[in-house]
Amino acid sequence: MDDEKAAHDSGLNNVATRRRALMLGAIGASAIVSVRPALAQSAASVLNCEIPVPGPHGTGMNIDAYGQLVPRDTPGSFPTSGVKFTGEQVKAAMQGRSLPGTSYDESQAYVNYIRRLQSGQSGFTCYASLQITR
Amino acid sequence: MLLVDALRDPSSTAALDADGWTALLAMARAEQLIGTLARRLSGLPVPTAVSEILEEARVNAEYQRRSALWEADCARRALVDYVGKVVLMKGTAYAAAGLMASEGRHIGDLDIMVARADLPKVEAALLAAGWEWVKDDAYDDAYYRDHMHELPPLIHKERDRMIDVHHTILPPTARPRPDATTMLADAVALEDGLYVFSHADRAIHSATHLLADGELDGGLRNLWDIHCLLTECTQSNFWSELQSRATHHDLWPAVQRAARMAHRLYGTDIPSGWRTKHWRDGYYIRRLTARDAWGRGTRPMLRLLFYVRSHWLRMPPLMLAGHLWVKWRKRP
Amino acid sequence: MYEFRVQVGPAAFRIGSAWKRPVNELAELYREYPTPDIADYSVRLEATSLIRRFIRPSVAINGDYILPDAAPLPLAQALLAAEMGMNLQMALGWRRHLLLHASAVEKDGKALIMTGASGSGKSTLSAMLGCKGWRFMGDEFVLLDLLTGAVVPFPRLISLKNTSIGAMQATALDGRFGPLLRDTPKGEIRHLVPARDAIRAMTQPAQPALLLFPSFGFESAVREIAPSEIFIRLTQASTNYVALGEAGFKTLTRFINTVPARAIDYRKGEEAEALVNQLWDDLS
Amino acid sequence: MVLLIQPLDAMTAIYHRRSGITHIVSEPVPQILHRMGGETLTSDEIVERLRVDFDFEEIDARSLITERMDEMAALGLLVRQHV
Repeated sequence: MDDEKAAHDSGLNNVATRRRALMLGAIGASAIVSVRPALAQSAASVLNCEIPVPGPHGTGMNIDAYGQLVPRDTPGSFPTSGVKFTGEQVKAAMQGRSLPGTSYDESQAYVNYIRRLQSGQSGFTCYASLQITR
Repeated sequence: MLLVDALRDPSSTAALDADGWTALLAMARAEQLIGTLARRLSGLPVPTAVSEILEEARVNAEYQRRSALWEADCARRALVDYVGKVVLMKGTAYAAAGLMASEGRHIGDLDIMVARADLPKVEAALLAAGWEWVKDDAYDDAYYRDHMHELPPLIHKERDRMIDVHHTILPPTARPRPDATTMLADAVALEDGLYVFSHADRAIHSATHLLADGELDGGLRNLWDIHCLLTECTQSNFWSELQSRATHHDLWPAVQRAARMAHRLYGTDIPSGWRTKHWRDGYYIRRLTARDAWGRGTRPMLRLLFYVRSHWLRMPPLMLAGHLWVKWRKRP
Repeated sequence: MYEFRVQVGPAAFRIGSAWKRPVNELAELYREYPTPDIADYSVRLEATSLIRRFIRPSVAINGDYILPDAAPLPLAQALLAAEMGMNLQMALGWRRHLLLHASAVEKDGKALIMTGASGSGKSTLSAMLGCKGWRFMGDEFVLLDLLTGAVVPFPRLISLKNTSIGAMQATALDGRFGPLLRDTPKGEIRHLVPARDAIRAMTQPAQPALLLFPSFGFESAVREIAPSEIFIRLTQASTNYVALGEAGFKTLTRFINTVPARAIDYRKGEEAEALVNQLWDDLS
Repeated sequence: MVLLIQPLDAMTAIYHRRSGITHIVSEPVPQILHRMGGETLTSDEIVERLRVDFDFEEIDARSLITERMDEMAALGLLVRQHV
């Protein structure tokens, strides 16, 4: 406990002894970021992963330019077949290249879909790992 | 089975050779019982390599416990203005109440139960505190709301942790109809203002979770919970209380079978009148112990049978056909 | 199930395979490593279906710890599948040290650690330095002892990718390379067995002395990095920082307080080597 | 001790024992924590205490401090007392 207390006290005293200007931040700007588990980081580099577009939750639906799942007949949307893209392909697409077998606009829509993936959805772990290793 | 023997009688591991240990550890990981095994074996002489693995399991169990209790506290703070009872369920409840079942236990998502009429209020409070829907699928959502005993799962956008909000312990479509109102009314308060089920209801929920709800995946861990919950009761009227409450909730067959299986596999001390023989118990036990030395599931036909049974139990036949149809059609 | 066991640093693996060939390849490449009796982790290379065991065989990576999005690999890349499986067990299971996604080499009992995104060259640099008077400690994971802060070696096979294969073939000894794996998800891959001395010394830790963040493809330069950036980057380079709780925090803060760090940019291996030597000499 | 605190540069790393979560915070979060000690204070009182050691823009000071405290409370680093 002693060294913990020391770490605690020295930490706070260092930032607090001399009189100086204090930054209070700005309204609406966060002063705290919390560290999240980064198992993701390893997923892409450790394992070959893949992302279905769309996952099972969107089978039979189209994807619009914003990456949202929409009914098949929605104008301006792109058909999907649940094709799986590898982490490396998605990574390249996020840097501007098109996903294999897709047009530029189609690729953009698919990438937007991938960006909207949430934890629990198929492909999320893979996507999360790409964000970190980029 | 190696894993069952080690949990039931930790000193039996003294006879294991290197391959036996490797198999035991693989099985325990596959059944998410490695942390429990580590607790059971603490203080016993084991090979150095094994003690390092068990220590790792203890560290991990401690992490899961810390995260689970913190998540419960986050939910408590989000629901501080809600006047009804918020009841913790399963692993988090055992940890919060300091029960034996929580020792080394793997704890995943947070499960809570509230009064059914209050679901919209609770949902709104959680959404306001940073939880979000996991799925944006209209079919699944409607399915949950119409037929399930819980809200569609929510995930916290900062902490990436899931919460399941229940209003009873079984889907309304299942045949037994537990009395959720009584369960809530009898739930006991913890120091921080959250609740856990009464002792008997905890055992009943655990047995229901094992037998009336699932396909027995991870069943050995579930059964270990039941063993602990039944072992930890010391009140003389516990067993009669358990039987009458289980009967009231329409769940006496499940509780009885769970108790029998805990007795047969883990040597749980149950009343002698409960130790009857049932030919079907053998199938359950074979399903629970279907695991090989590499941690792989075995007995595929039996697994399939229990999978179908789990859906059968939850839904009337016509609805089941509709559900499986939709699920099948949605396969990519 | 065919079986192969291997000890890499503090971790013992058991690899099961539905096919014989991967086990033979592993036994050949890991011939200088000890064989453990009790395994910390099991990895299973299984057929994705009964048909895929025989026709266009496809390897699913399973084991004690698995990832839901894992993609299967063709049987010709089974060696890669085994390596991925072992790495995954470490990434998801290891709790005995603070695990950083980084490479490390040692000289005079002190360790140089290199970390960065894939493509930064950290793996190739560690392999190259391992042929030039440094002891190779690992190209994928660096393990920091929770009590002493020392770097514990994890010298698994070095996984060379694409252009680094040719570079290392010119540097390293013949007879220490695995088969060339073409068209893998990461391009061409060829495994290199670390130097015999590095394998023999795989139980000997070293105190960390320098942390580098290399970036490949930029004009040669050395930059300072703010401690808060180092802290955040290392938490994101660690797969078990959060799970270790207080021990992770203390180990990481001690590391940041005691180990100087720099970012280096380079375009050629020789440039990187010169920068490393210069920074290393400046330490003393 | 509830928190382990490690100043880094303009940012400070804080390990929160109970949750096991590490927060990277900027000013004035560590200063607020230090001035509070273990006491229960209003945001006005905290502004007063900070004023003893620091110079800062008086405009919006109270609302900025309150916003930081809300943020800390949302993460469970502080507990809001209802009066």
